[in-house]
Amino acid sequence: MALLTMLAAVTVGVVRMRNLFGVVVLVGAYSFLMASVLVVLDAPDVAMTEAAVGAGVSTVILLATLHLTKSMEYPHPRKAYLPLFVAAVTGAVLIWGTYSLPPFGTADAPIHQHVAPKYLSDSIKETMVPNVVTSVLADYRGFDTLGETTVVFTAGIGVLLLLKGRRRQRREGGGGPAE
Amino acid sequence: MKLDLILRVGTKVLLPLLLLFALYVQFHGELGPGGGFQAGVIMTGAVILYAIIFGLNAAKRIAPQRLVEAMVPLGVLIFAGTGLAAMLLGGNFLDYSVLAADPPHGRELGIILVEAGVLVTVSGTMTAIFYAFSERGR
Amino acid sequence: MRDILPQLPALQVVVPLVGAVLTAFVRRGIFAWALAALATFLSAAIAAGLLWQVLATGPISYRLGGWAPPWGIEYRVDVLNAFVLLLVSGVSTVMMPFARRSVAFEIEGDRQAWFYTMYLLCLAGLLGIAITGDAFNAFVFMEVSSLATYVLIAMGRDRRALLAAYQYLILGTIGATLYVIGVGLLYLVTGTLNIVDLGARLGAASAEQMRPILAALAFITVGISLKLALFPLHLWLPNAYAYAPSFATAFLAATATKVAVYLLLRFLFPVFSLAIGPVALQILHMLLLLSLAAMFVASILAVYEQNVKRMLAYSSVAQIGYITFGISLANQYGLTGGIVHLFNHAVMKGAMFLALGALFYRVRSVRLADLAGVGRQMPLTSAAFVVGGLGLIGTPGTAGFISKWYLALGAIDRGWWPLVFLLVASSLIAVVYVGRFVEVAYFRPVSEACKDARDPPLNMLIPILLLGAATIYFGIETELSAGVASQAADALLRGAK
Amino acid sequence: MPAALQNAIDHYNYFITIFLMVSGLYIVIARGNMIKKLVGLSLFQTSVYLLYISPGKIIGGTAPILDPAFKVYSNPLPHVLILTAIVVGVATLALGLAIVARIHEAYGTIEEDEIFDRDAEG
Repeated sequence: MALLTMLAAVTVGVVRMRNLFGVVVLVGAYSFLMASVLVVLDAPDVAMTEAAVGAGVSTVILLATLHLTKSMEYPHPRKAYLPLFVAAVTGAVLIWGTYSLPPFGTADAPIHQHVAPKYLSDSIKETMVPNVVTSVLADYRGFDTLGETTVVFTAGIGVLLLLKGRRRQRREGGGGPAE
Repeated sequence: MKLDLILRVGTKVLLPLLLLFALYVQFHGELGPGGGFQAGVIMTGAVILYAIIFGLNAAKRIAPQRLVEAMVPLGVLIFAGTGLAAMLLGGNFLDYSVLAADPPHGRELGIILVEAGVLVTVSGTMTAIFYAFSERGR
Repeated sequence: MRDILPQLPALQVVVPLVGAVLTAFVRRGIFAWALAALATFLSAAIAAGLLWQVLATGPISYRLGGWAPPWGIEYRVDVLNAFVLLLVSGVSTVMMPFARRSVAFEIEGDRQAWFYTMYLLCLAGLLGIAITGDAFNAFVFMEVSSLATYVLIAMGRDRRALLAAYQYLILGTIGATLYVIGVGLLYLVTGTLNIVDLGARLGAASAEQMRPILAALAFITVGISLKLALFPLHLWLPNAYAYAPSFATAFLAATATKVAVYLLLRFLFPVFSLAIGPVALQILHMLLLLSLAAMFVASILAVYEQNVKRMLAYSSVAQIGYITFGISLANQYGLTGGIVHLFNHAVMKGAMFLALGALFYRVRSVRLADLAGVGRQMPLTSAAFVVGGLGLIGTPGTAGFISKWYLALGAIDRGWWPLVFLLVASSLIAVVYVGRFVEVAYFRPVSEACKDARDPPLNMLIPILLLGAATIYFGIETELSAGVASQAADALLRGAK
Repeated sequence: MPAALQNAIDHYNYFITIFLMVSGLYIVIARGNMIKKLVGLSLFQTSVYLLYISPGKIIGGTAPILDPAFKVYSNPLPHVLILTAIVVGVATLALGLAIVARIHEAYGTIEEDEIFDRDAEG
């Protein structure tokens, strides 16, 4: 619970900070905190991934982009009412919606009764893999993982399409035959 | 330049350990936490470390760009190929149970193959993205 | 090879996916195009096979990995999604010959092969959403198609294409995340992700579970509405369509929003209306109001647009309004109208955007002023464009008339007479913006820009004419469109009871 | 009101989740800097991880790696789903940042308001 509160504190920092390097560092800290929370929640696989991705890969790419662009955010003249309103409505709907869900940590919640128990009881018998997360990931819901790998593939080719090769001089106002 | 030396030697020592750790995470994924994705990210981490210390060109010598770019689709091909192989052997798509004589062994084999596919695509993609961003900066 | 028929559902997605992987290894644009065309054609053939099978024997369930639902992921094909699958892959197949020259003209040589990779991934993602029976799997494939879409848009030549891609990336990701939150809430209530199982378990939900379910409904509806550009969440669409490469625009306009509409139908009817009859009705009323707003506001915006591509984009927002209008009526005729308009709009807009791509290929501009007199210079292309436009208006004898006929019947069936007048009134606005093009293209002196323009080569012209002809064909012969749509609507309503 | 308080404590995990979610969403909508928006977007996505995983925990349970020494395991399915979501999130972030890098080359800024101004002139 203390960890969760710290997460919230870091988030406030991210919202307020204008120096983007600072934001990136805070996001890294956020990821590590999140990973710790996930360990406490019995999700070591997810924690490991979050630490490697959030604090590792994301940070590297963010820093690389900052290197290509600017690192200060401008003070923005925008009105904050609409975003606040949208955010508040979203939050209100969620609080309203989650309040009658089963309390934290109870074993008789619906998600523990349906579907998941089979994975726990049959994983070794059916796949010989004791890490149930792995057997669900790669076998029971293997097609999701194929989709996930495809997402990575898409992003990879997409980034290469966008960034690889020579820099083209675009004419002001949008060059090419478009205009 | 003393610091530099320490970094260089330190990196040389660390690199094999990192790669070893990646392989451990890859193949230990069935018993403990880990798997293809995490291993792929760790491998990319090793390449990035190498590139930061020894420069991008040195990193490209150990992980050539063409290889890395070929790995991006290759992993998906391994994954989908495993699924199609199951289909050819009479099962449904991704039904690994037909891959070996008895279903549980077949599934275990399938999981290993699939995780290898994930590893190849993830490490290839992450490294390719890293190269793409750092080259753009020059 | 043993019997291939039972494996068709998996192949529907795997064929374009493997095609995408193979094009990623290819360097030359022409080879990638050939692969893409082959994969697209095969998936259309598979979709046709599936639709035939479903019509003959009823819904098909396919167990991926051999695991029974709800433990494994299920592919579930019924009349509705077989229809959507055939629509998406069929329209793409017709467009493929066009792609060759258009892409070669607008995309640099060394990027063409990967452009086709992105196209195939987008296609695989869309087909994956349409065919899956698993709520989370739909999210994964939604992201495959979305990421590919962002790249396709960003490949436009104009620098504003990048901005459009960025804005769509932000809004699209918010939409997808809202959808995941909704699915997560449903999962917390029911413990399952399979859509059929979900529907059954929601039917048995207790009163205290109502609140999370309603919140989930809100999140899923808003999330998908962002994707399908329901007014007023359409802000990403005009720029995205306007600045993407011509082929990408035509492909996305004909397919992407349609699949999102399908997903909304999937959740609104079998999943939600079981659990929450009266509240679902109020949500449908809300949807009705937004649809009407889209039909009018977006049409009026289209009238004032000088860039024809943006004009068509606004018109798409309006036409999506007609589709959701049909959904919100939630009766046999209304749903049939919505679903058949999904089909007809894809055909009509496909024809128009392809024709526009050809105009751009010759005239190198899509601004209304530059297109003056183009009707005489490029008679066949312009004719196809106008036929599509007549369809949008809903002229009798075109596909658009059939859609509006059913929509009007649906409104009358509800006893909401004024809606029929609103339908007609909004069509009159379409007369204005299509009329502007006709006026400029046929009755003005030939502009400098299209002095040397003539109809494009055959491989571009034939797809345009095919879709143009289809606009008329489906206005007369309605067995495949309205007939199947009516069956799909019937199944949805029966499932909702 | 001990009952209400107890209920609030029982749902503390949801409250934090919702707070993170709302802050992320706020950043995305309110800020004009494109990198900051993407950071907000990834916070928004990250909060979903908690929404899925925290209800999967059973008090007294252990990580879902089967071993004869344990009886109660936390639910593995949300873990799998979120692993997928994390990957999707980082893929989106990478692609978004690539687009931002290109926007910076084309416009010389990554502030949305300035870009709109420049397009209005051009």
